Amino acid sequence: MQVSFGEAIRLATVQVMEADSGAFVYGEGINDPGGFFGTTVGLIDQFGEDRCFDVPNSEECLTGFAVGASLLGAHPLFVNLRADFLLLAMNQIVNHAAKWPTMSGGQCNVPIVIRAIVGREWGQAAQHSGAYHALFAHVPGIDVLVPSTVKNAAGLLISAFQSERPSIMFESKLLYTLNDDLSLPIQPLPIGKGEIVREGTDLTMIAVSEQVHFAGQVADDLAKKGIQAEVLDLQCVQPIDSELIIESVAKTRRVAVFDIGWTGFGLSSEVARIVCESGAGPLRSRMISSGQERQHTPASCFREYEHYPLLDKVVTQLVESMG
Amino acid sequence: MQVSFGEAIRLATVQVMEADSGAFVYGEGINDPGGFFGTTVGLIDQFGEDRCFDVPNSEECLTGFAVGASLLGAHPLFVNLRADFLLLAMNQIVNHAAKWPTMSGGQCNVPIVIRAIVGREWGQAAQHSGAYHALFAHVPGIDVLVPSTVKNAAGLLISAFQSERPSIMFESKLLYTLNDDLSLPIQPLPIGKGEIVREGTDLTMIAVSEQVHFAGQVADDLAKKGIQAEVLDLQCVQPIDSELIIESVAKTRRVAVFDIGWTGFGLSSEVARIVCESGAGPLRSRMISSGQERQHTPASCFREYEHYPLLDKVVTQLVESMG
Amino acid sequence: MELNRELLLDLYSSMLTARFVDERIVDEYNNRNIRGPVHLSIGQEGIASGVLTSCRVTDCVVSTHRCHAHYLAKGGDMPEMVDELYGLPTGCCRGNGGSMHLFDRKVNMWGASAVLGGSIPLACGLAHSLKRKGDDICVAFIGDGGTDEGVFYEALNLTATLGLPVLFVVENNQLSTLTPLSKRQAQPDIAAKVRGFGIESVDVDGNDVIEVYSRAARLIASVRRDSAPRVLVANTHRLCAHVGPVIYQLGGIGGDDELEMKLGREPLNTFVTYVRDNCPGLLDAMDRRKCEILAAVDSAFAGAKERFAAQLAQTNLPAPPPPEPSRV
Amino acid sequence: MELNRELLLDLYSSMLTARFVDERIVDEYNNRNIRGPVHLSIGQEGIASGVLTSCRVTDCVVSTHRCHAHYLAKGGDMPEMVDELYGLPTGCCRGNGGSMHLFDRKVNMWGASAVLGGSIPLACGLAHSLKRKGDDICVAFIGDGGTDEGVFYEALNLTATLGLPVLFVVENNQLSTLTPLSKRQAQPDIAAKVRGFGIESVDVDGNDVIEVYSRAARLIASVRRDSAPRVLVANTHRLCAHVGPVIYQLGGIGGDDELEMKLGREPLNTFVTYVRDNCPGLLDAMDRRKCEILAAVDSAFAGAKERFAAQLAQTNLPAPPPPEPSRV
Ligand SMILES: Cc1ncc(C[n+]2csc(CCOP(=O)(O)OP(=O)(O)O)c2C)c(N)n1
Ligand SMILES: Cc1ncc(C[n+]2csc(CCOP(=O)(O)OP(=O)(O)O)c2C)c(N)n1
Ligand SMILES: [Mg+2]
Ligand SMILES: [Mg+2]
Repeated sequence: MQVSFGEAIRLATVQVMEADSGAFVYGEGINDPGGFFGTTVGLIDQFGEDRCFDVPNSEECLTGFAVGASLLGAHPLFVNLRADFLLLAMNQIVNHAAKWPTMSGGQCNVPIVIRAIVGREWGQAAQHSGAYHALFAHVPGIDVLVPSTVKNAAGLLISAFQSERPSIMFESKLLYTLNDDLSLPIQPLPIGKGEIVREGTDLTMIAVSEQVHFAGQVADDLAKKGIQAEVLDLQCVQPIDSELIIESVAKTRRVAVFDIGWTGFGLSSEVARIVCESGAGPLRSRMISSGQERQHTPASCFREYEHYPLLDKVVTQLVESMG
Repeated sequence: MQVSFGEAIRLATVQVMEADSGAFVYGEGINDPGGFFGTTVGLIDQFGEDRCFDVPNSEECLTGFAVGASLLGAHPLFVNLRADFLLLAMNQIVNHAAKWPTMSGGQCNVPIVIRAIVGREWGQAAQHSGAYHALFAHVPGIDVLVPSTVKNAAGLLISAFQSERPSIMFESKLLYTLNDDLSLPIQPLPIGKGEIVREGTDLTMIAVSEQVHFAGQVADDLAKKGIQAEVLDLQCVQPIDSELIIESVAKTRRVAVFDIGWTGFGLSSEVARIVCESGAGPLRSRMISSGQERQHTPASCFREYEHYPLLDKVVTQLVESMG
Repeated sequence: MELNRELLLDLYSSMLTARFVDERIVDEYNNRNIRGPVHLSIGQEGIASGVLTSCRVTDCVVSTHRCHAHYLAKGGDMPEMVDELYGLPTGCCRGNGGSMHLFDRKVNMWGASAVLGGSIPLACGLAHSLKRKGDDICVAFIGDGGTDEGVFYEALNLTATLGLPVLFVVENNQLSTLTPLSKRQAQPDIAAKVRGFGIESVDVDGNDVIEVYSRAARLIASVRRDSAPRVLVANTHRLCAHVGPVIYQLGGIGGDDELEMKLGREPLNTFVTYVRDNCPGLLDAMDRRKCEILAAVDSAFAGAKERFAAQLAQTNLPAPPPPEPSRV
Repeated sequence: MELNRELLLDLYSSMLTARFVDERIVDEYNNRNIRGPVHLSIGQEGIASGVLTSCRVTDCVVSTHRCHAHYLAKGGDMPEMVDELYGLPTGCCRGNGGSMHLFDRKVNMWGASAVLGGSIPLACGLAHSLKRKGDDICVAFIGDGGTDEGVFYEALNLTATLGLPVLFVVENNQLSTLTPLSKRQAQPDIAAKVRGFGIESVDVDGNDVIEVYSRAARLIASVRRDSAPRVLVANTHRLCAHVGPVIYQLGGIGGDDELEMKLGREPLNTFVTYVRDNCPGLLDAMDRRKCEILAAVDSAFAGAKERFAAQLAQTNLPAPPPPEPSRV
């Protein structure tokens, strides 16, 4: 069945809700006909207001609400229109969702799922374009998912629901234009496992979310220049698939990271740590980190364009770094 | 003059408040006779309730309050008894304080200072021991200070007040036992500059906050084994002194990081990125990252003891990594 | 409250400027060169104009994602706003802010947050600084959706406790995107909640600019006098999509009858009716103002479009993405 | 409300257990083997005991940094609590929680947050899950300091809007560390604020366990019936330091007269006076209970201290740091 990225998420949600009466979904404006990029369309009709409901704009309380509900075995999904709004709920996510299982000495789990859309294009500007997965990946106890395809978005969402730990799934707005085959029932994907999406020997390119597709373009361009890049799609940044990274870098002894967020204290940094601690290498070339420029996203289309990685620029940078 | 760490912070605050009538200080329970480890004692008496005042427990609003006041030229200092409480103010710090200057196209600055104490020892447990500097260091537009001594705490605080950017200073509770000479008037220290606190050729140990002292002990032990470690005190993690790091690592071609927080997606990661991107090296040994265990701090004294780096363990780890 | 000719003309001009700018945005939006989300003020201009016409230029303002009318009524530079929408370096925020983050320091418009409730704490701080210097005040606009957020109640308590000169203006269009207030607040009387915090709070018909002006003027005078906060809850209707270039429609919310009722009570119509009934001698002057404003809007958009085209020619910007459905 | 013998004895035992445990903590604290901050419940036990004695074991509870009395009154395992204070693996949280985070799933004590207001949203979610299963409810304790936080108001609105069976209990000791309520809330009538949200709210003398019990029982019955939230504001006095082993002192807050007044009205004293005046026949049974509780507390501490010593002997834990000044 050919479905869109949004539809895949919707189907995964439906599959879980049909199987598990403890699963429910809520979000601010969830009744919107647009249905959060199609991901929540029809849920109310199918499951009733009891299991899919609109809520006041109160992110902090709504996040802790999920935690509380999950303590008694429910599987809540809190949908956020932008990842930027998670910052209002940081105290509940970090100080409560992530810590309650430990603080209680193992007396509880917190099987909640949070979805958050990462804005890009069409003037999202500084407060609607945040890709904050690194913040959550820093904190023990939270699984952080960054799907890149119709298939892995659906599979990861199923796994997040099945997990006993809190999960946050970051969805780049650009991915909603994707369409692909999806067979039902959707199979869960292992959380914390990446995938080699293109094999190569000269350079390991580690990517997440929509940057997996960008990395693919970069690899195409490099191939034309005789450079064979291996592209890894991490799918999760916490747990992160260190093994896959180390194995690939041990082979290529070059590494580049393609992130949707800022590079400093981010995914690039973490990949570098994994590499340096592993003793894989030593690297033959300088590492290249690609992501949002280290500034706040400008609204202007002219400026936004340059705020995100540009194909030619990245290819040149990579070629230069390889000497 | 011999002063304590807390007194040094107090003296820096007084010095700024005397020179700048726009500087003011507030915090929840600031009137407490303990005076936030002595750092705010007597400010009300000296400057009046107008410039040093107690406030309701409303971290989010109080943080934006600082931002707003600073737009009109004030220099507010918001003191937080624990860094964990900053998570309630994340939206104001990240989405507003850090972004307002850019979003306005340069029409404003946000010269606010936030102080936050990092708990440790005596059963602080999971919600009072957070060292969240890495979260803020990820975000452009915020200076993140992590002093280690009487002198640099005082100097950095003066600089933070003078800066036109928002600054957050993380103060490890362990440091309050320090005493050292401090000469008045306190001189500002450059923000973003680290310091070599011990020279060596075999290994670069990069540390912040109280871990600078721990790293010193490690270096002592290593010296007994004939290993000469160079110890860098970063003092700031954002901006981070890449130049200093690269220069030292280029010399020693070994690196270890001593952080007060978790290592993943943290300072260790960022140091690794700086090293990998610089082409300094290649490293002769696996990098070692030392910090809080990847779990939430247990309350128990038995368990907490093992949650933080232990001298013997780290020394052994380093020696082993060096082959 | 003396409503002299000049004041009436100012209120009218202020509303009409916001209206014409927003209508022109709609006209231009299909060209896909205003490349960003637009949250129009259409139907709600009476609040911005009524409140801010009674302010000094030295009073400060902060706003929300729906900030066009606030920026303009505070005296923000109109051509710079239009340039900002086009993403130009000559925009009020040099292209960094866009429609949701209008800012004009010259007139003490201190910005707008697209995070609900986000600018409310800033208002508290601005007021603190103002209080230390004189009797200027800060006006903080917030939507009814913003009053779901806890920070609004923190701010009520903080301003009441520290004595901070803030006038909170709740633009109550009873909608947060498509979610009605009644689905979000079991007790939908926002003013009653505010009074629980010991703060004077007044409801007003936000579609009647004259009533808004006079209520606001009285409240602002009180805030100036005693440096204590006040809250004005202005009830209004959003006559446009939540976001996007769809105007004079209600979407799923209400049918034709309701639309007709709301159009009949929209602030410009209400105002013109008032003038026709009470001071028809003003109509000529109003027409002249209308022409002037139209000309100014024409000129601002013409200039911006020209500069946009010139800028575009210098870059290899890809074609804009296809339009997303508006959220009515 | 029928106050039979058993009930009176239960209320007494419940308060006395909390009191004796806290007093014993003070006695032991100087040995520096309870290595963590302690926020004692002394003076405030009437609230925990009154409210939770009127709950079912299947009702859920969440609490704050000052959670000793809540844990015990909900039926939390006392020896496991003492072990937890000593950081032992046999503690209720296996040594992970400590004094501020007591948790006993067996009796539906779902934990305590040391972040002000932090457990309040959890109560909303617990109540949501309970509502889907039956008529159990959730009790959420919060201090007056916690009601400064915006999340409290978000929770009031959320529970009222979704119809969630939560009884919020505000323990109003008028202090947040040393900052009085009057310095933090210009309008200090918390119940009035709550009513602004359309929620029934009742003030009660928290030092009178019988009054707390009967008010709470009525409110809980209402919450069960209609799945709508209620708020009980229980006024009380903290007869100990904010944190640390200092008891029966007021610190900077008030002089000797005030202390005497407050000691006279503390809940155990109030209760004993009531019994003496109204049902002196109970006094003997109370004495027996007292002996039993003392013995249980003795045994819990003796066991914990033994296990602590054994554990300590197996480690090379450094000596504890010197005491910090208590914040009275
Ligand atoms: C913290 C946060 N949550 C959610 C949103 C998404 N959002 C944008 S506008 C809006 C509706 C706001 O309603 P209201 O405050 O009444 O303003 P109006 O659009 O009616 O003018 C919502 C929910 C947001 N911007 N910020
Ligand atoms: C979010 C947050 N801010 C500040 C603190 C520091 N703090 C700990 S207890 C306390 C006082 C709380 O007062 P109240 O809620 O009335 O509880 P009480 O101690 O009186 O029982 C404060 C300010 C905190 N723990 N969490
Ligand atoms: Mg609205
Ligand atoms: Mg209190």
